[in-house]
Amino acid sequence: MLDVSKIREDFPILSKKVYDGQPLIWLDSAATSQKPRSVIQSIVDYYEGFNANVHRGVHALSIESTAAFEDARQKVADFIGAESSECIIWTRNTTESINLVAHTWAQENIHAGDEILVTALEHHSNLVPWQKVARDKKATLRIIPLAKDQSLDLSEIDTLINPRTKLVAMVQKSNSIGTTNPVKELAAKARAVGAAVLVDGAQSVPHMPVDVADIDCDFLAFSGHKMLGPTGIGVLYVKHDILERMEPFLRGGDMVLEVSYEDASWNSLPWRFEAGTPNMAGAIGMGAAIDYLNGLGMENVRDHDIQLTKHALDSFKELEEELEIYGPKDPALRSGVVSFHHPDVHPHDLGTVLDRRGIAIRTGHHCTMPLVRSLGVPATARASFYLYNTNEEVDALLDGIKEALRYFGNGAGTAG
Amino acid sequence: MLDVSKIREDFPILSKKVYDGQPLIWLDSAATSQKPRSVIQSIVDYYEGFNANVHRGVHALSIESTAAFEDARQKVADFIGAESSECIIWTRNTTESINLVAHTWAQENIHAGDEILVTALEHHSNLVPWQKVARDKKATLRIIPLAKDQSLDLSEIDTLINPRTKLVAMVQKSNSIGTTNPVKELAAKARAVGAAVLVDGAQSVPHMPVDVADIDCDFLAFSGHKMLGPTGIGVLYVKHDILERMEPFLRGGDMVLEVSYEDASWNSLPWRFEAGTPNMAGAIGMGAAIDYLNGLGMENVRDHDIQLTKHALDSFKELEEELEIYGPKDPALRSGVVSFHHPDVHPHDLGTVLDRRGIAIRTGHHCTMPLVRSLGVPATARASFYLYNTNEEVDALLDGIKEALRYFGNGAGTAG
Amino acid sequence: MALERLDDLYRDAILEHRRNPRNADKLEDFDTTGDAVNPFCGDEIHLQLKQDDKGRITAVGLQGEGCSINRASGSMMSEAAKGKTPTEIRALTDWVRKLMQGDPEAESQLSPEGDLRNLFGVREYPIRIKCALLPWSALDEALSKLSDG
Amino acid sequence: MALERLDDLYRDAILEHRRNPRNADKLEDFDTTGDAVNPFCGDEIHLQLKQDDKGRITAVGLQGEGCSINRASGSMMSEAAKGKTPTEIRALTDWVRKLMQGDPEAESQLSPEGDLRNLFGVREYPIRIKCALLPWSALDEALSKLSDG
Ligand SMILES: Cc1ncc(COP(=O)(O)O)c(C=O)c1O
Ligand SMILES: Cc1ncc(COP(=O)(O)O)c(C=O)c1O
Repeated sequence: MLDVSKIREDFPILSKKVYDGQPLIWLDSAATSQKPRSVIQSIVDYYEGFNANVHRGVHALSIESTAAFEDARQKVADFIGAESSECIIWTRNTTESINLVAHTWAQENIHAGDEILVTALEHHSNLVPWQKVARDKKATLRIIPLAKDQSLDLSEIDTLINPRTKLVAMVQKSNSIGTTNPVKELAAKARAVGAAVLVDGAQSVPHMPVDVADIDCDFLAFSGHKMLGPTGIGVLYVKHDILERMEPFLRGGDMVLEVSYEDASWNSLPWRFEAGTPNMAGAIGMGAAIDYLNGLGMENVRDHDIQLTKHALDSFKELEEELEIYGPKDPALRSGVVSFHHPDVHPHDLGTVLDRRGIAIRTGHHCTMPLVRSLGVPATARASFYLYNTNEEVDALLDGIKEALRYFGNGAGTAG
Repeated sequence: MLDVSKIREDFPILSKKVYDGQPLIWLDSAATSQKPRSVIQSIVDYYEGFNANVHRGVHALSIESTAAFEDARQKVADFIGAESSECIIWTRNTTESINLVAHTWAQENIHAGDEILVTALEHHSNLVPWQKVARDKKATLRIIPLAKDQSLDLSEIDTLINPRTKLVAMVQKSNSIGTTNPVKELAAKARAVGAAVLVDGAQSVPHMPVDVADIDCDFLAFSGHKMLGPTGIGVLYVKHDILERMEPFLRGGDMVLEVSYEDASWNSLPWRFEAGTPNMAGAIGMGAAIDYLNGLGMENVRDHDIQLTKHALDSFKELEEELEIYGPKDPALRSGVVSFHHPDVHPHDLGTVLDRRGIAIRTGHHCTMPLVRSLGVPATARASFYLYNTNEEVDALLDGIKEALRYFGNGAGTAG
Repeated sequence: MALERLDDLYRDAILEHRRNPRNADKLEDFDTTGDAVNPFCGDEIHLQLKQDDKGRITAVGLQGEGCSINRASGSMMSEAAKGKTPTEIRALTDWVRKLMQGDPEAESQLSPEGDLRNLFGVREYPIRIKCALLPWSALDEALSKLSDG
Repeated sequence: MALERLDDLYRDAILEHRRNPRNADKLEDFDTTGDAVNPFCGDEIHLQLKQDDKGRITAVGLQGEGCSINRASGSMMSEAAKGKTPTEIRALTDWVRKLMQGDPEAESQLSPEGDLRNLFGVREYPIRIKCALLPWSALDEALSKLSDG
């Protein structure tokens, strides 16, 4: 169990008032999470105390910053159960992590006639890069479809995962509707046909225990900013024996061993994949975020999400007849996110009404345009929860929705 | 003229003591600069006040963060005289900026038999990416050689820049020895044969006025962390009519307009080139850094660099017989950096001795390995200056060198 | 009460247009059409225009999908366009765009255009400006297709 | 005075070995060779070893380029290797590596290895540990090439 009122004190922004005195109710953590004081302070400490370019510096500050930077890498490795910190590559965000795989591993390993399999739940960042790889390589992009409740329809999975499948790239937890996918089971099926497995952990790593050894995936991508960490820092985990054989992506300073005017050789892992000055403050802040999460325990973080989701689904029953809520009904199979649509109130109008009450939700397609289209609505309203949210905030959300319905709701509809 | 003692008060780290009470003397700004309080505070303000994912958010914080983020972009555009903020792409660092050009523009525009021209002064980040493009495209990489004083030898320039030349990629200010190259003149020659021009501004943009319209370059790359800004934020400027025709690089959220499971179309400029959640805090901190620099005036920043360099070159005359100092002697043609070598003291040993006196310099190849090799030494010691450095610090450097010479200098040499 | 401030955005006229959008029927007989989509919101506008022999717009048809702001803006636009020449409409569009961008001169001319003045409140919600302008993009497109355009 | 603390790193023995590196002449007659480079520093080590018929190292040649730590470490190593079998040398190398990594057990065995104990101070300078270990990499390589290796 989390002591949420104590936790909230750690987040300076949560005592902020928006407009004329509305307390901020942050229900947009799936877009980006807020940051505890310890993370913000770690960045200040870095800049005020030991800011220096990492690696090869002979002076005190560079030694200190290198140690802190590599220490943060080790924390990430431990957090996701990686075999070694050599498997952890710092990137800007999940999107860059996935693109790195598309530009390196996929270039060598996807050939004409091969298949890449994704799910119908993917964020654009785990869809659009594979569209390009498929087109360039004359491979086929296939999609695991959805069941009626927007969980994956696995009835045809043994045809979808077949000997032509070279990569299964799948989101572990949908940012759009909260569904949690059985990635471990799907990874086992992928292994059985010799396919590689990429997991988009942008929403799962912040919200539940994730262990790459347990899932047995080859790649795991996630972002610092969604897990209490700074913006501009992301992670790509790659299984060690795959990483060893991967060509570098970006080229330049720090990723090289030896350079002549004609040619270059590569630094050892993981630096081979980190060209140029890295986001030192970002990595160190990410380490502080992991410390904070470890202090709470990821099981507790997940349980809190589930509890809030359950409370939301229960409360929303009141509007059952009018409000469409997407995703499985069982909070154990979907959590952290409640995505919904009301025929009488356009999501944007709802978002604006809630905003004026201090409640921040997201409206739109949540970077899952094909998914939202398949729901048959132009957009959804999405409330997303994290470790600092309370049942009272969920209640305030419901009140706000009801107010918006009173304001707009005359059966005028959103269709023109 | 800069009021340096006032400036120093703005930089919390400069009152730091290293080891047991040595005041920090930061002579490693070419690797990364220190940050004024206003930059650090802008990051804290962001996280404590309006942290939210940018673009398309319907709530107050997202509106505020989007405005601040795009405002910072406009500041960058104005700072370098870009025709529009649409020409400014946020990246992680200079290295990523250059790689972006190598992965997009160069893929479409460099063909077999073409030539890419760089200088012998390039940082690995503006050399290794072109080695790969040249290899992949069966183009030729050519090098503008050095004169005796490590300025560019332009005697053959009209052969080197010829109708086969498709790209001239050159550093404006060498991080390794401080030489400032005549990029405007070289750009004009490139234009005359129809070649595109990329300027590596990693050291020039922080240290002198740079105007893309005046240089008339197509691409300018630089890093926030070397110009008082945060780590993890860099810039690529691209001339508008070239950018319009460039294919996207990284793919995913935010850079798309419309996505189906099969296909995607692209967002407008500049967002088309920014996939995934950007480094919001980094961009906003970069804006604060530019405000700080504008407050001082870039002419004054440059003049201060020149003055310090002059003072260093004058003082070092004392060791003239033994100490080899690289680069042109005229501080107007080279500034901000003094790179040197003493036959009796290995740069690492010197670096360690200075470090114990609180003086941070860099030793090694400074990511210009081919250049340092061509100097005939295994490594150099490099002191680099910025707007917070003083003549007294340069004097302390000289004292430190003399102490190291007393300690090691018995003609034992560094060669085995 | 937060909703009170909302009334600046959602003025009665906006809510009324949203409930009873004008000129919503599709024209079967038209001289030009325009469409606009905003994939970010899922908003769509489809517009038909009919001219008389002097070029004046005599009939407008407007269908689509979108939020109140989008729909009210479109409905008000459809009323305002009627009886105007393309040149007059362009001037009007120009004024609406400037109004949204917070141009003080455009603001000082708030009176003339009937219900349209109610869009004024949208300026405070930058993210919603696009919603308000989408119908006007469709109108631009329709006019640009006219031979005298 | 800052230089006093430096003496922990640059002990007299280190400075002395740096000035007078042992076994610096290149062996013309050798059984195996090893090389190591650290391009980051521009450091290089070239090593030759000669064995007797029992496998003991009887002669060492060591040349290269590098900082004091690198050179002193190599010089001390060349002395320590002489008279030892490959197995004994491997144990010694192992001990030096552990010492650099701050292994407390290795520290408790500081006494036995003559001048080598003076490398102890390098541990406080993480960036210089690589310098100290470079000659030992060359030694590793040389031993690995021996048939009884
Ligand atoms: C001239 C020059 N180019 C490129 C770079 C690479 O910059 P970054 O490491 O920020 O990518 C640097 C900095 O080291 C530099 O000095
Ligand atoms: C499931 C999922 N994948 C990928 C991303 C992309 O993350 P980022 O924007 O940090 O690159 C997100 C976040 O928007 C996400 O929720």
